[in-house]
Amino acid sequence: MKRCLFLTVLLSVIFTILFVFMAGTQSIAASPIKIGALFSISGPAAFLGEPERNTAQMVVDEINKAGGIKGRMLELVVIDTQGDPAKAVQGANKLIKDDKVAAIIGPSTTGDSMAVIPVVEKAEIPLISCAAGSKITEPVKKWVFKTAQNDALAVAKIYEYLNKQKISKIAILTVSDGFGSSGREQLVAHAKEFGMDIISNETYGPKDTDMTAQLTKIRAGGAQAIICWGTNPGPAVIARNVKQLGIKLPLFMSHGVSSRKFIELAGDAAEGIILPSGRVIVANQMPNSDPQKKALLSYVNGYKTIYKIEGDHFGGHAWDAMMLLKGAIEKVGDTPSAIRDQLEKTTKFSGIGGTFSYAAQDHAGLTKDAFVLVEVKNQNWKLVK
Amino acid sequence: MIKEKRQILIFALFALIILLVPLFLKGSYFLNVLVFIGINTLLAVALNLLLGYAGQISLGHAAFFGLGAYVSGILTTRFPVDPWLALLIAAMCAAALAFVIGFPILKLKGHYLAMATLGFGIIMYIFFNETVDWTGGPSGLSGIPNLRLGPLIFDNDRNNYYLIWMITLGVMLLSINLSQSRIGRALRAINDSEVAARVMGVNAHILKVQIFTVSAFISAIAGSLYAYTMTFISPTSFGFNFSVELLTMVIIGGLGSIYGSFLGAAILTMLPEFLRVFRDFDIVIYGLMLILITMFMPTGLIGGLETLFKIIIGKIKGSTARNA
Amino acid sequence: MLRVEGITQIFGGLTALENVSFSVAPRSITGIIGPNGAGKTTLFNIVTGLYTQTHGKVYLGEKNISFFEPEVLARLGLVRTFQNVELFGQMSVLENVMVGLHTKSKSGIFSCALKLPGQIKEEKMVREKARNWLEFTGLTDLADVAACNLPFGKGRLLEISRAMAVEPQIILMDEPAAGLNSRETAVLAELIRKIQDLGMTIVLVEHDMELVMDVCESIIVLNLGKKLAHGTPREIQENPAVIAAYLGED
Amino acid sequence: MDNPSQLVQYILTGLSNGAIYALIGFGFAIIHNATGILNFAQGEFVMLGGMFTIFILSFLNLPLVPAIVLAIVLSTLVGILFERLAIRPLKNVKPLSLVIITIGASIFIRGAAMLIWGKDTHALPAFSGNNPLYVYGATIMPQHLWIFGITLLIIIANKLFFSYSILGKAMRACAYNAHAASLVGIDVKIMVLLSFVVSAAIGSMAGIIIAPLTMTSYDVGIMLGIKGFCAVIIGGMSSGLGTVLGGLLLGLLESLGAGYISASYKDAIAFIILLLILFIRPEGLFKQKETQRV
Repeated sequence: MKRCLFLTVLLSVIFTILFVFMAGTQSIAASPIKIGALFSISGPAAFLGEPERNTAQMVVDEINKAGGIKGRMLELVVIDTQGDPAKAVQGANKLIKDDKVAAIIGPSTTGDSMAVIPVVEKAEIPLISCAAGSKITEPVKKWVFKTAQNDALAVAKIYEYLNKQKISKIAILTVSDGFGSSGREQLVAHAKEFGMDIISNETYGPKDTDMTAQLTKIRAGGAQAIICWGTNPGPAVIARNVKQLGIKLPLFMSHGVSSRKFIELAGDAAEGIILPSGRVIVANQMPNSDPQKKALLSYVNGYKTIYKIEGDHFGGHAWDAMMLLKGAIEKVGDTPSAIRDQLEKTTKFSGIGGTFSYAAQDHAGLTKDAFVLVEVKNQNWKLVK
Repeated sequence: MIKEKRQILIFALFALIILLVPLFLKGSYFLNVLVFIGINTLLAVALNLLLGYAGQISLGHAAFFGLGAYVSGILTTRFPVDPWLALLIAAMCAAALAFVIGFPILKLKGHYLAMATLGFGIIMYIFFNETVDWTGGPSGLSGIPNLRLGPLIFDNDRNNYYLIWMITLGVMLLSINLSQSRIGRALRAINDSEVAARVMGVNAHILKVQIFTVSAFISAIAGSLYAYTMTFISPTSFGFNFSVELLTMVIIGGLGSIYGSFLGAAILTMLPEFLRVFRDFDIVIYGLMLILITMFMPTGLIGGLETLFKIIIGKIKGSTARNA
Repeated sequence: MLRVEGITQIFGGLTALENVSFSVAPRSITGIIGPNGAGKTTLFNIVTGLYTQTHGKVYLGEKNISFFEPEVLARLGLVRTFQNVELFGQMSVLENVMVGLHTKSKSGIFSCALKLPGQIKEEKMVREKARNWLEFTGLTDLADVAACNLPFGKGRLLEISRAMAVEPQIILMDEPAAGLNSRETAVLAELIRKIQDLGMTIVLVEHDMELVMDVCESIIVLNLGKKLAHGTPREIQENPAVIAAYLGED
Repeated sequence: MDNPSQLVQYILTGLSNGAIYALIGFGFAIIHNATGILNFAQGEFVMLGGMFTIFILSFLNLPLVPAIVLAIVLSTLVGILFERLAIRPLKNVKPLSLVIITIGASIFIRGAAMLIWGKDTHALPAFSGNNPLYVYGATIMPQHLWIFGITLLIIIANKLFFSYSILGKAMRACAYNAHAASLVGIDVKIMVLLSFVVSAAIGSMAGIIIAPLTMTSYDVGIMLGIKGFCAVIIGGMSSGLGTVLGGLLLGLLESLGAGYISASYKDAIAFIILLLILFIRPEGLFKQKETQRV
């Protein structure tokens, strides 16, 4: 008897929860302009998805507070892809068919983006990816744009600097996930062009907690500089391991760690590390003549007021995507094809990631000037001139 | 005999509903969700054969799913192999691998089996991740073709729905048949008491290896279908987390129940939708569901519903009897 | 029929059985008795292939079955029941017996899944035979009950019917009367004789002396891992060493 | 290109990581030896230790030592809750259900930690500075010495506890035969609870002392837990020297594998060895073979 009652209660609780949530997701009003967002808010790539979601929401709220676009409010429908391509595809389908969004921003990772591309191409909905992988827009897909800088641009920035320092023998140490493997591909692909000789090519796992073995091997290899490609916390561990081993070689990181968090994690070991980064972390060190400065300061200050932490350039990708969309919708309204055509006509849009100029043959829209080199000095970022 | 007829009736009804659903969902994104539910049901049924029937745990089943997806993906993108043939080769590869590692692995019991399968899953994941020249590594493998059958191309939700659900329904039917047969009884006997089953002449070890192999075969088919549906695959979909998700599907739905596997797959596939309101909570809810259902509803939601149904029927009968 | 030669079993440093030899005549009923810890169940576990003995050989007829696995022994016609009743709890009584018929059928995993005609025919045969065995032990009315819901005494009977379904030459019963009331024990004694009439050999480990003396034709006494005596019930009852062992124990 | 100091560095790295694995492995062994349960949530205690400490340091502004003590107490409390709420009420104690429940608990604890503390990685300050020590041209951090020291301390404490104290002997008796233990008047339930307490305490302590080196976040528990498990399997489920040897061996294999074979496959190497040991010597490398009573 008691068991029966218990079963009834438990079952009914479970099913009510499920149905209430299902009902809760059904949208009622249709008048606002809907923008879809696919971000990996949880899972291994949460470090990308979370600031992106926060930023996109912030931008939408700002726009709505200012009266929307031509009097119409924006509504952001966010879906968490968890970094799983299947969930990204499901999410994209829902956004397109159920929410009938005018455009989609995201996904956060290259993998999710590649999975979603066939869906948006078929449905003819513009997508502005926030992931870095160059294959997202190479070759150009009609409906797909991106705001994150190609890894190749960051690589070029480091290699140029090394050329200036007359360093040509390098060791690379990359993380074995999507971010690291894309960086590794680009580092290897562009080495010849800059006369770089990759002496050691090592990897580490995203959950590894000690990289002294790889670094010891690198030290024995005789490289003149180490380039590490990864996202927190791995590079912080590497910075500390380098210091522990007493390796005196210059250490370069990727833009994957260009946030205050890295300095916090690596502590003293971060001193002297150089990395390519979007301008966002050195916004107030930029000269006033810099066309991006206005956007950068507005983003940085806005983010800090709302979320109490500093915005990073990952969030910046979402800011750029939202602003590009806003610009397009203001001009041509909310039909997907009109938005797409307008996006392609974007020129000299100064955002967080750089100054965008899309064209029929270029849906990435940035040059290597999108990156600046920064160095960690006194626990702070310092622009390398 | 009556029981058997009722089972056929239930299955026919289930199949009919599944086949009619698309008519009511024209142009809805929900059809797409149902495609994924189909793939996950296939996987959950495969795992259920091992876990629910034979009582052998696997924390590495995502590896077979991934192997299916990658073999199909690699054969169709890097070699001019027909997708259907690739699907068959993929399933065979997974079955062969399962057969080979099944012999030593299924000698282990309980916790040790769980850890060994987990280790196997992680090893396979590392290989998917690191053999970049073949699998494309962490950035994934794109450009996988769709399946086609004569003029029919499986590149939209409706076609994929019918393709995947036809296969899933077929596997469900075969699994139900199996449970009512000599082999199914022997497997359930192993689950209840391996020693007694062996004394009755059941070669428990061989039978476990066989069902492990079959389970891997079906999982790899699911993996191939997934690759052809998505046209893009990357290792993140085949890691430890997905193995646990599969386990959760089977347990929530009901160990040993084929319809339970469907229910579990459906709930877990749609859970992120339900939880839109409470973002980030899904991982906590997975954990809680696993604990609560194992503790209080060992036969899963299907079992719980069945018991409840029986009790209610009993009550109604009881009260009418009293009234008469 | 069954011959055991020089069985020794050592667990860690403990000698559970030491050089035990005996043989069992075809179509006989043999009882193995002895105080707790005498090594009776260990002996059963060795004969049925669950333990691997340290030394010694076991023969079934002329065949050396010393290191055979239990599933092979079942096919050769040697089965057992368990002291703590090892039923397949989640399955019905009928299905339990059908598992006993596993060796009598041969459909593979594919013909089972596809329900090929041969398998359907076989399934029908298995079901029929299983019903016959239930009738033999008087469990027909309980055919569709889940085994875990059976009362203990009926569980014992089910275990015996399941073992009978294997159609063995020899059946080893581990304390079949433990936990049974006197009426149930009488039914059991009757059943054991009926099994013998079918032409099977029976070996039982038992504490219930009344039952042993009643049904057994020959009795083996174990004490502290050694064979103490082997003879007819009368001989055993009069054997001074046996009396000493039991009295010393009590 | 090879030189001796390189090898020394691999060995040092291997040993210091190995000590971490061993420390985590102890937690598995203690619960397993008292209850027969393999606690898949063990890694989460490691995570909780580190996260609690960081949380206490930054929100309550306590000094390091009281913060550590409080963190261990809090993690132990989680261990107690886990045992009382999810293990003790269990009637159907099949190994399969236990595997699933501990997996469920691990997911739940991890999820809760994520909701409470967010997804960020945090670093704990090192106990005795960040200046490396030099050994034959190779280096080691002072924090590693803490790890070695505490591992040693725990082996000794374990040995004393299980061999000489009444409580320890009672716990061993429960592991050997719970029914018999209850007949001689041992409260089996208390012993099971106690094993969770000890194991959670050791796990969280491991999490705290490694946090300055490895950093910590809500999801560090999975991989560390699995590595700890490998250590304890190689060591044959002992809560003493076997597991330490197992952990050190695993650490060495990993760092030598990364150094001389391939860093990408170092985890694969570790797991292949785990599988081989499970297949060939499931009783562990450092344990005498025993015949089990059925």
